[in-house]
Amino acid sequence: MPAFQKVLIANRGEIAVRVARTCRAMGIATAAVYSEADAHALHARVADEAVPIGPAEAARSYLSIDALLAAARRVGADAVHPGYGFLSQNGDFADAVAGAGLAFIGPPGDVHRRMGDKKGARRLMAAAGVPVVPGYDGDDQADATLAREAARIGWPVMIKPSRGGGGKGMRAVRAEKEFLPALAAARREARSAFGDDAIVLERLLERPRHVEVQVLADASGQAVHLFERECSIQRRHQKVVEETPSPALGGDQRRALCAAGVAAARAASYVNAGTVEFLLDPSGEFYFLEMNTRLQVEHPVTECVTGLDLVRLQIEVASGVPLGLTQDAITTRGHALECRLSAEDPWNADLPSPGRILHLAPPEGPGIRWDGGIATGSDVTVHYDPLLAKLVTWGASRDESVARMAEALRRTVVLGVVTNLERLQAIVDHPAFRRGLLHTGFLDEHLTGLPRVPCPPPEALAAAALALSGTPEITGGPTPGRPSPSDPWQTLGAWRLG
Amino acid sequence: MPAFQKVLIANRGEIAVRVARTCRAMGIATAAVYSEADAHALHARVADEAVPIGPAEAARSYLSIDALLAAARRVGADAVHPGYGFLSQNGDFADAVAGAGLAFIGPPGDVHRRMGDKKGARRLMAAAGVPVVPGYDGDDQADATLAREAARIGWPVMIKPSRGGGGKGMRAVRAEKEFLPALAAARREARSAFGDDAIVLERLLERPRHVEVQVLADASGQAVHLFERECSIQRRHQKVVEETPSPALGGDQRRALCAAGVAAARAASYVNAGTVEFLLDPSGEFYFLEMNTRLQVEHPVTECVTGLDLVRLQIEVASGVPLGLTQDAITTRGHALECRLSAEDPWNADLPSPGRILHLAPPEGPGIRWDGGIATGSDVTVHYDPLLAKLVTWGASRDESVARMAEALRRTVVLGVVTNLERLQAIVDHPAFRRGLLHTGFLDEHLTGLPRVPCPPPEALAAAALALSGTPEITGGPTPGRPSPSDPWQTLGAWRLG
Amino acid sequence: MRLVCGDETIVVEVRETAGGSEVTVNGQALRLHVDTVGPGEFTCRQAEHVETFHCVREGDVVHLFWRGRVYRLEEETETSRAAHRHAGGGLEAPMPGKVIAVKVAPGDTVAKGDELLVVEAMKMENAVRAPRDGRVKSVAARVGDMVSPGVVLVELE
Amino acid sequence: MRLVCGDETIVVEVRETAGGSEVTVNGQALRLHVDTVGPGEFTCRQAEHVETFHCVREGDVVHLFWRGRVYRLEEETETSRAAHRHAGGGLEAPMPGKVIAVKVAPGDTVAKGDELLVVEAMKMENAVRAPRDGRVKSVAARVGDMVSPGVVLVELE
Repeated sequence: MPAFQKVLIANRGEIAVRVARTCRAMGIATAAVYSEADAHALHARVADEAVPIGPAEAARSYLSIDALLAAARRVGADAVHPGYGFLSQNGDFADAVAGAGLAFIGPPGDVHRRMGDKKGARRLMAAAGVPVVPGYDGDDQADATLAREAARIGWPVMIKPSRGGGGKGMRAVRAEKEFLPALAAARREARSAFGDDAIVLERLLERPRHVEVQVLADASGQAVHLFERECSIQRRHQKVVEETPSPALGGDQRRALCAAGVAAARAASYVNAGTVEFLLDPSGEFYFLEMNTRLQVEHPVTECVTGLDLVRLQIEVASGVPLGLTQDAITTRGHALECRLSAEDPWNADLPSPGRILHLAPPEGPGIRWDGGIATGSDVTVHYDPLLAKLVTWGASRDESVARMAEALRRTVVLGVVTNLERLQAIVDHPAFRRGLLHTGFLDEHLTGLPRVPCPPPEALAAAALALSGTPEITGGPTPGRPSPSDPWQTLGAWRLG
Repeated sequence: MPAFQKVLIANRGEIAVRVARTCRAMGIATAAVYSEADAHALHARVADEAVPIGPAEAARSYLSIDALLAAARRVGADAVHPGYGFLSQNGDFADAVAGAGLAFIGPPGDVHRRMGDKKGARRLMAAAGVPVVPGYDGDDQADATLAREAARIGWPVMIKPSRGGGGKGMRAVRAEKEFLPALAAARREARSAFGDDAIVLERLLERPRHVEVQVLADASGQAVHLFERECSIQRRHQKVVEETPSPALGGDQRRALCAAGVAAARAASYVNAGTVEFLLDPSGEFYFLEMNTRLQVEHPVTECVTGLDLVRLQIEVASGVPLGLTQDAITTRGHALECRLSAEDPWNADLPSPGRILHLAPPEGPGIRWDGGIATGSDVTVHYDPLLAKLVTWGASRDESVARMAEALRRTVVLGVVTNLERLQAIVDHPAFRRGLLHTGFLDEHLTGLPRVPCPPPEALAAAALALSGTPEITGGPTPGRPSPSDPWQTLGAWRLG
Repeated sequence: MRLVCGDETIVVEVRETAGGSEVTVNGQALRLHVDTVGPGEFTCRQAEHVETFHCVREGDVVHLFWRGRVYRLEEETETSRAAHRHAGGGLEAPMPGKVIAVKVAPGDTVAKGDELLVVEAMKMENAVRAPRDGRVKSVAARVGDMVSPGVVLVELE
Repeated sequence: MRLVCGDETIVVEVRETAGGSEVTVNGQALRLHVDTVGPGEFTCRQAEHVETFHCVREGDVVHLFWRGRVYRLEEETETSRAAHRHAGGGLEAPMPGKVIAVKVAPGDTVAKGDELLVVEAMKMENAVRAPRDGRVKSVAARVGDMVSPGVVLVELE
């Protein structure tokens, strides 16, 4: 008998698609939710049912606990998967789901609150002997107090929403005079994204790597790690490229880091899948950064090297099954790399680039995984995160997975919206990336500007003109008086043009 | 520096596509070849170059050594990958390639001849202590001799072309009076497919399993195995579903079988990747069947559980690099399953079903691999093998990979030609298959007839009618006077019909 | 439209109304909404239930993929009716392919199950066998001919 | 057709001849064959060389994927020329989004780099900053407005 009868997926985009796939493989029915802007979205099509939950604005749809619970009741779901982002780390949501008699596929509300409050989490970790970055995690949130503490910590200082994750609302401040405007902007973004504007300050480490440990714990207190991921390639504090294993860690260091991850999970009385993020100093010291109490965007790289399905494990833990997995049984093979393909314009300050996906052809082949949230015809709107898809490659070695990624990125076709494809190509092709010499300022150091795309070569222009101006040689044409969008003769066939 | 500068891929369909992918990832340029029937085929598009080699008839194109060598010279290739089928096991071709100063990505000609002659191979194996099925492997090929030997072996008897593989030309004969017509048909098919009509006879074992060992050897005599595959699900001696590990083997048996595979490779002085096929008796005895001196169709399941890229290994061995892989370094993880999707009509005696692929939507998702040779618009012709694509799933356990396959098969959309999709679904859903109770007569025992497809449910008919008769709500329509096959407004968009 | 599925003919009617399209299947009214996702790909919604299906038309033939199954439907027109009548006549090629052997000549007596000719396609040989005892009236194929289904190769008296 | 790519305008001409199509790019003749593979997907052959490319048209805009790169070309027409002239005027929204803060009013003096207003899209805030010192002539946006590129939000004197 499956763990649940029907899971409501309280999210959108690629993660909703990905969760539905595992549910389906487990024999669990799925119900998607969608806002008015997403009525035609891919995630609302791959589930068995789809329920409208409100207008485009996230606060009134994907962030509305009431709308989501009403949808769960309407379809008769017995569990809710929150995905990442939105309400995934919201303790009130987890409690409300449990209060409605449904299983929440993630930690209970108090765990979210304990770790979601970065102030408290920092204190808890320090008490458990897990090193934390020097900073301020006090309850006094007055602007003046924060400004004074920032000055005490010393510039540059990182402003972080105490709630939330994914880099949203984070601001690095390098001089005192920039502090208050940055604080105001960070608070606004935090309020909009997470509904809470409390702030934590931390010293900005120089050239650190971002490494994180995937942990998994059950309700009985059993906790294991699924090794680390390195996510140092970031832009505006948003991860862009992630990999595992980290090219920076030796065997002893990896063991110490992963042990710290498990210690952090134990200290948090953690349940379900979670991620403990650390900064790794060039000296080799690592510091607790925060704990993400949900599935990470970059979880596929861990799946590729461990062979485990994290969503399945999440569902099993949430259904009350004790963790069948011992630490010794978890091993890794090879190396996996993930690139986040986003509707962002790399030639224009990475500004969002909404529009319609006019043509989509993801790369295929052995060792290539495409976790996408779009299809040809999808609208990419301004309302939500610009992530379109995650391209993941696996290889027996880092060289192999990187070479495979470089090749796959040259076969990744998304037309209609501007994407960061060329930046991803530039990253993966960069000699420093190839050598694994990463840090969170990698993009600012190596890839600030992206050369403008030159004009296409003459043969490309000629080919495009032929493609667009040709008349079909073999075609019956649509039947008169019966416009048929799916008539193959209208769309397919051997149009011989040359 | 890559192993080669440019590889000519002397094949077509999915294997040509798959070989091109690894070459590309290794930084090796590729040249495809195509017959007149394949001018628009997928394999001729994914390579860097494509060379016409003759008319549709295979004997004058894909089986023409002269045409292939001319193509290799024309593009300046320094290596040739033969794929499977066609000339892949033809020693003359291997010699001709080597004689032209190019590397043949496979064993040298004498190895092909040694093992391709099933008569000699049987004798060689028997001498090396590898058990062979009771049968006749003599040089006297007179009809009368063969009929007499068949009677001596005892009915039922298997007629096998001494050359070739893939089940082509094989005939099971259950009574004396059927022998001569079956022999004539087998000879005709063997001549057409392999250019040689010598025959081997073997006793037909009852309810055997087909298990095979993937081996890999370098020119210095180093040989390793990559564990076994079970390919018991067959129709007309053609494998339909393959998996690894075999659900039939315990640890000791697996070790013995794999050791016999390596012993066979050593006895054959084998070089490059090859497969030693065995029949596994219900009693647990196994018998050498034949050795396939090329990449197998079903190699992806081995890649999924070992994490190794067999085409890469083939290329490395062919370039003269010593095998870097020790037996201890080769381990397996989880279970992988492959289904062969073919243009065959399961409701009409599995007759070939040529036509045009009007619509293709392969399943995607974690743990799913699609090795396809077709695209929307591809023509499936009568000239070649009906294999369209291989759907491969991986899981931490057999249950998981089978469940994933069952789900993926329900999302495998190929419209335009009749395929064996429903048979694959029936196999994977069958209780005996789920329990791993396989033998080569599985399909005849459990799945002789496939229930006719009933009429679609009313909502499906209604939906189809709406899909086909609807008029677009949002569309600009094609620009008058400029018929544009790629105008997105003609093919995409939110046509709201309901 | 009239859709033929096996022996059944089903009448599906789409009426455009002010409130949208109304569909009836053999007179039964259904409430559902269909959206085009891309070429050949659609979604169908009935209340909360949503599913993706695939559908293309090729002349009078409608190819439909619905809940894991492929259906081949024919739209009933004069052309398709004529094609139907044609079936069940003489002995046709089972699939497109090349005739590689002709075993009978006009006037021969054959028994049910006898091989009449052999067609090769996709490297497999397929025998065309006598469906009953009888005498060969005509043979319309020669070795080497490319033949297609719908073409009568052998007629029995 | 005249294709605009950055500052360049390239003239591509296709002529139908008895032997097939002939293409010239800025007068240079090219021999190549293009076949349609599916919607938006094509192959281009030049002698043995074959490659797949992708191309769709959206109004006057041609989206082209060629050898791993995406190109956005504009077909030069009167409409597109007018749109070009429009660029470089007042301060426009950098992308479609919602105005979440307006920091200036008509008559304000601003210095180069000052934040004029903030547009939020896809959960990121993006400041529209003064490109030079000046005085605000007009402000056309209010907090809460949905704005699009091409719409002038602030004019500087």
